[in-house]
Amino acid sequence: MSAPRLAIEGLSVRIGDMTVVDRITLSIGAGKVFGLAGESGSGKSMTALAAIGLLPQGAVRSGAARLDGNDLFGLDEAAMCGVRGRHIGMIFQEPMTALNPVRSIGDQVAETLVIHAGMHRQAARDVAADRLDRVGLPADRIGLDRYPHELSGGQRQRVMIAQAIALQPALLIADEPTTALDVTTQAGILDLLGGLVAEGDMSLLLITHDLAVLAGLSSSIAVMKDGRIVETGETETLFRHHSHAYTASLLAASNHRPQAVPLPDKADPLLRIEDLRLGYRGRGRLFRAAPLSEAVRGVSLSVDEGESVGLVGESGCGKSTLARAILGLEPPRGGSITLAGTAVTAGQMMPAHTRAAMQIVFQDPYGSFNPRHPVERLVAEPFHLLDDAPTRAEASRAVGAALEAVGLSPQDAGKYIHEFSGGQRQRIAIARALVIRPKLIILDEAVSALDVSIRAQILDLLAGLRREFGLAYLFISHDLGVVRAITERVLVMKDGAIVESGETERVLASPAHPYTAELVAASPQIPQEWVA
Amino acid sequence: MLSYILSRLVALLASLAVASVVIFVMIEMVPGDPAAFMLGLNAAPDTVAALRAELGLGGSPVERYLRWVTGMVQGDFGISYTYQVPVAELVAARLMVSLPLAVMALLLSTLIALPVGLYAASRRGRAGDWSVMGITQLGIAIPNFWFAMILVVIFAIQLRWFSAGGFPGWDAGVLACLKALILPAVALALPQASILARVMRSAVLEVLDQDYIRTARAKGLSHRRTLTDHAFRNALIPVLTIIGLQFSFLIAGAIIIENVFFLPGLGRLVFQGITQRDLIVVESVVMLLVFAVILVNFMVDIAYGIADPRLRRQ
Amino acid sequence: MTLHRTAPAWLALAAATIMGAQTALAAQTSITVGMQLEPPNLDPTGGAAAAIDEVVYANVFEGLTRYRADGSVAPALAKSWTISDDGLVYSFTLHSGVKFHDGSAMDAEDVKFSLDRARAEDSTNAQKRLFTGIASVDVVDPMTVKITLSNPDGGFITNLAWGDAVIVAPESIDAAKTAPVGTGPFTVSRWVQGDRVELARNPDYWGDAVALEKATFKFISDPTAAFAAMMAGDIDAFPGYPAPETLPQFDADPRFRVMVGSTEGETILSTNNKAEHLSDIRIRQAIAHAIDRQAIIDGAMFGFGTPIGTHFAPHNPDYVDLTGGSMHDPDRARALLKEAGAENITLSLKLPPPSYARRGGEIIAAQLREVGIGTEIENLEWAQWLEQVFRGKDFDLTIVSHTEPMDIGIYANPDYYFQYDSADFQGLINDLKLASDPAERKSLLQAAQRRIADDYVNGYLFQLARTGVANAKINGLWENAPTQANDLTGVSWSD
Amino acid sequence: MRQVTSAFVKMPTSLIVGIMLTSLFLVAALVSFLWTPHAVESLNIAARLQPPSGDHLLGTDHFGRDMLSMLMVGARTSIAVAIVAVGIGMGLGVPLGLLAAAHRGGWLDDLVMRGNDLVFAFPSLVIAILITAVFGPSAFNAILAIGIFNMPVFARVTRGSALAVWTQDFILAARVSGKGAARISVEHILPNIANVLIVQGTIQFSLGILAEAGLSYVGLGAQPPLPSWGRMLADSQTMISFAPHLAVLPGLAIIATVLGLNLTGDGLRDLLDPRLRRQR
Repeated sequence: MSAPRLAIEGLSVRIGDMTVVDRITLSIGAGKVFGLAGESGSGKSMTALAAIGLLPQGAVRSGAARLDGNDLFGLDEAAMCGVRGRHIGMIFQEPMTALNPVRSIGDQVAETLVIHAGMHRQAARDVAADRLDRVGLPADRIGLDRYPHELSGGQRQRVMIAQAIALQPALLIADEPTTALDVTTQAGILDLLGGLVAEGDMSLLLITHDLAVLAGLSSSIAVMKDGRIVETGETETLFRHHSHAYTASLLAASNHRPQAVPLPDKADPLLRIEDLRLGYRGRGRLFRAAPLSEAVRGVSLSVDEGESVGLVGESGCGKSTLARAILGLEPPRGGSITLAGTAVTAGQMMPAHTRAAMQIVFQDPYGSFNPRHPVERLVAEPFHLLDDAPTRAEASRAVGAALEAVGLSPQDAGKYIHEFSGGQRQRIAIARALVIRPKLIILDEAVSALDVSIRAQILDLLAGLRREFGLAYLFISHDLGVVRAITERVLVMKDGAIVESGETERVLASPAHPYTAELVAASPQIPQEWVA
Repeated sequence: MLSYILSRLVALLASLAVASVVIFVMIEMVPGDPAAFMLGLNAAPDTVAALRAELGLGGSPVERYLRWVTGMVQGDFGISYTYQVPVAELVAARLMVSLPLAVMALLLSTLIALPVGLYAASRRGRAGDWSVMGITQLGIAIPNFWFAMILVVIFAIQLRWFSAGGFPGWDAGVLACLKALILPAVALALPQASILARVMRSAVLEVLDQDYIRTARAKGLSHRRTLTDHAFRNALIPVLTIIGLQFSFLIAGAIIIENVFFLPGLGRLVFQGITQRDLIVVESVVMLLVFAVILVNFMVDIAYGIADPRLRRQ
Repeated sequence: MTLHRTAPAWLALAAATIMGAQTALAAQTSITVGMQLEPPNLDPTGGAAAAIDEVVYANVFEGLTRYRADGSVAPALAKSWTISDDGLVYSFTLHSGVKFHDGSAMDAEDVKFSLDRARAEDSTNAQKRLFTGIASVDVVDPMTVKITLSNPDGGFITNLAWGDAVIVAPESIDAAKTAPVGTGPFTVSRWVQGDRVELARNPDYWGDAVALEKATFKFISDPTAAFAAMMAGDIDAFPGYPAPETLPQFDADPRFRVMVGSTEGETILSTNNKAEHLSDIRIRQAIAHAIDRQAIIDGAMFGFGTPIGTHFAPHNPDYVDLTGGSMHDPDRARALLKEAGAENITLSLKLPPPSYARRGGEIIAAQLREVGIGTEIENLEWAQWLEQVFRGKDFDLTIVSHTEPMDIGIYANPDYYFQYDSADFQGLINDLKLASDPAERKSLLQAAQRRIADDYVNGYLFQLARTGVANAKINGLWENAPTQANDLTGVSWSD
Repeated sequence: MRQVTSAFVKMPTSLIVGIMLTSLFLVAALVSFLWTPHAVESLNIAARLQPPSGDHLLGTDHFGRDMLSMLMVGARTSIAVAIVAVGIGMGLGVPLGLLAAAHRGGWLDDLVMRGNDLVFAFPSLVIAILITAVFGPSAFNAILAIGIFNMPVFARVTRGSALAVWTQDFILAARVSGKGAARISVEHILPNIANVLIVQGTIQFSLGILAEAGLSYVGLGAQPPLPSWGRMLADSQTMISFAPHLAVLPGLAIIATVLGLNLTGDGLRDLLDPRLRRQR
């Protein structure tokens, strides 16, 4: 057997006195896809950066790495520059920012060729056109002179891949290449990556937090936790016969479904939306009418009291705009919204008690709180909506109770938000939403930014609260798995309209609309029989 | 694009119109009668009246404003009270000193600041960075009139490499003129270069944190090449803003510097105009300076478009 | 007094430079002369600024008579003249063969035109008063002019020596402000506004040829810049040099020559005699005793200046030294203030730009504070000073140098800005106007000097010195400033 | 708590040096109210232009005044003018910036920003000269002139940082809680841009010192007998060759103060910017 394509032996990475990667060893065969899985902070990205010598300043690595038997760590910076891009290509998570905004895509792909192959710019651009064509961006459709901002996220990720494979490297490292993308786009990129490996001799190191992504693509997997590889093996074997408890919990969490909440027998309609149209006129220019962009075109839906309804769709489909309109933050251009019989109108005219009937939890646990205020003040903010605002002591008690309800301690009220982890922050966000006992909580991608294990806990919490307080949820998400786990009914939204709705299980199991079918098909799945 | 430029032009004209009113009102408030000033202390009242009529100081403020603005639109800025020559001529002559000075200072500061800022950023946290940051801090803190004075003492009085000031006029040869402008341009450029170098450094550092820099490195570009090929152009965008803003500071600084080096420039003209109550000159020069700043910022906007393709389609 | 002529800067500049004619060696025939202020225009008959005369007087324009370096008046375009017995009719005989720079001949018609223009109703001549005594100007023949006065005037010949009385030609007068055409030994070859005026030798000059071929007046207002320019050798001579504190340095440097001369500038602490406290002579006297003249001369002028006790130039033969009446005596000042019941008063002190005023003001403020008078200093530009102080009379104290020769007559005008109204004094001046006997004039002048000193009208500080610096190789510059001029006709370089 | 302690432990060198320099002059200014080595009003022409000695630690000026005392009282003038001017700029500029940000994209925003651009377009020194031509030179008018040009700086900085805060989810949460733009601006925006404003305030403070020096240098600032660094410098620069300390000392005082303030501003930025803190 020939030497492995990439062999990492006893690699450690230290930043200051923290060990972020701890003596890991792995090897990737030629022409294989190797999956490196783990939650955030597990050290998987650091491993990749250490391998190509791009660790952040202050990070120190030890151990050894060999590419096709050649030592990498012994090379000096200049020699390493000759390896990067030529023998090892790398792509990153965030296609929106990973490309230089001021240079055309053709030039950026060609640059790899210019610096390594010493090609002339024009010759390099010809090759670049070929590579872009290979990743699905034919020059007649997407010109070489286009700039990154003119492309969609998926297209940008394809440009990234094109420049990484421009010189047909021996190894391609992909660090969360699809995490920022919609599911259908993700499927396309994963297909492309798989195809690139299949058609040549290239190996792929695929780093992801999503085990489901690896299930269909990689030949072997290593699972990382706290800087160590806790388990490694052939993909199917690992899924079927994982030996480490962490792998087990990870798998369990990614498929977690909280206990179902019994629906009330007879529920009154809580939220009713009729033929809602949203959008805004852009700013007019001289001699030109302001353009109208319509984000929501004629949506009707209803949510009953105590019901949990999912709203799925890809980015830009209008689901967040819809959520803002329900909250009375966005004036409708047509149609109506009523909440518990009262019309929702945007602006200050909206009666406080109507506002008080609904609250929202956002996706980003970091941006949801004013970092200058203590938790008590943050959670108490909605009291502003009550006509008879509670006294300080009452408010303080209510905040304490809300914190307890979400699994935190009333003592946490005096702390500031930066003292909490992401999962805890999301609990505080829920406590804030809960504190004035609304009837409806809108959860806007509320668990999307969380690691699977934390996500499972929050889903449990949401289910428990619903049972306890009889809340209704409008659960907005792009993740079908989560929607399936927590909603009874689902609405599928595309281009500002709802294309399909119905019971969650039914819709996801046998979609009626082709778009729903596409979504379901594109969602990476771990084969049932592997985890059964 | 055309309608974009047109709407920008309308905004530009509106700014100019408002600026002209503001300037006129300010000038109207300045006490002191140009005619009385010109004739001195024991001039008879009828002499002063005769001169007032000759200078066109009569009429209501509104009339005078309209006369001024319509004149300006037609390129007629009036006749200087003190010099008795057309203001346009006077300004044109002074511009031949001030403009090269401003351009020289701007070029000097930019040419020094950008590489220095880039260098400091690339040596972040190391001795090179520290010394650049220290020197630029000092450069910002030194009042430019004080610096100018030191320059004169060293290079004109002690070493006698340059003359202490003055301007020979362009017919004396381009080289002689450039030589006369070197010390003033250096004095003007020092604080500008210091500020610019710092802005450049932090802009480059900001850019270096961006994902696409990591992409470039992953492609195999060396650290140095990443800086020049990727970081530089992106960092230029915030730097351009500052260059635009600095233009106005440059003009203000030039007034003092022109006085220190007794250069016959616009700054000295306006300063002199105020003390001699040659208000028609002051009005026109201030208007011109405001116009220049607005114009420069307009050009900076267009330069953005060149530097940043994201802004091109607006 | 004219505004500009009161400014010491201007005054100082008003250096006259007559030099003994000397044949320059081939080496150097051009000179660069520094001036603090730039002339607003170049027509001495249409503007008040001293800087105009400082460029064109004797160089570009000539009058019938002219001042010389020693202050005496000599014939210029007029070869000779006769005066009628009653002192009313003056007959001038002109030099023949005099040509203006444009080639036209200068004759009696031009003289008549110039004088009639200066005294006309709509004249903008800043010194119209010089010509108010003229009843008529008549052309007798091309080379003879007869001027008839309405009253005898002993100073008429001197009046005609002023820069405002130069002879101009009707053909070229419209352009005189920017392209002056005179009869002098230099023509204006170029004026770079804001920077310099260049003169070139007039090859067709009627009089003695001048040594210089080219002269440049360069305008440098900032004293520091003037110092630097002089030190760096950019300027060959700076007759009205504005930074007296640096003179010892030039003195010690063999490359330079320092010139200290006298001017007609009485520098006074002008006092508003009608202001609230200051109408009381005891308070004015207290101020006079509070002032230490030598400290002011040392502190503000670095020792250059002569103490005066009244409004009269010390170099004048009729001068009386009255400084004894207002000796520095703080105790006396305090006693007077107590007597007047004016302890702890505060007066406004408005200062024009020249450094004698600004520096002197700070010193005077400190000296007044010593005796219990507070001051509020306000620094003004000339335009503001003119408006507020001179015209508006809205001030208590100000410092200014009165640079007109023999201007004690201003005290006879009760509307003059310091508002001194004394019938006694007005009588003296009236008598003086009519008196022609030298002895009588002398005694009247001395009585007038005593009168204002005894009334403590103003605080009399010092006679402004004229300080100049020049390259040591330059000869023929004026040391004193009998009038505002930089006469270059006698200037030359020695090798 | 963790961040606070680590902040103190990792106090940037620039901040330490900056605070030391700044407080040196602040203390000098404060002390000058109570005591100066010699009275700055009393002139002693006989004792002028003395080099440093035991009696006059920094020598005397051309009027025989004690340089140390002059510098101390001059610090007071410079600092007072700069502080009040920055106060005016902040007091007007910050509300304007908040207003513009709250109505981003609206006509009010346009009006405020266009007005800002217009003020920026005026050459500051010329306007300062005009102001003093109208009202006469004084410390007050210097403050006015400097203050006016501080306003758009603060408005712009405030608007820029406020806009970033407005996009945060917690603002949406506050709006869901029914809070209006004014209340949100005060409760949420202001505390979150305070860092930036403090840093900018320090920078503007230093620029104010420089501007005051510049105005006094051309004679438009504080009037005598009140000492001011800029005027001390202007008054004595012709004497630089035989009494260099007269021009050099006030120049150094200006440089040191401005340097101190800028270093403080830089240090504060490093200390307060959580992004930079993470990188350090």
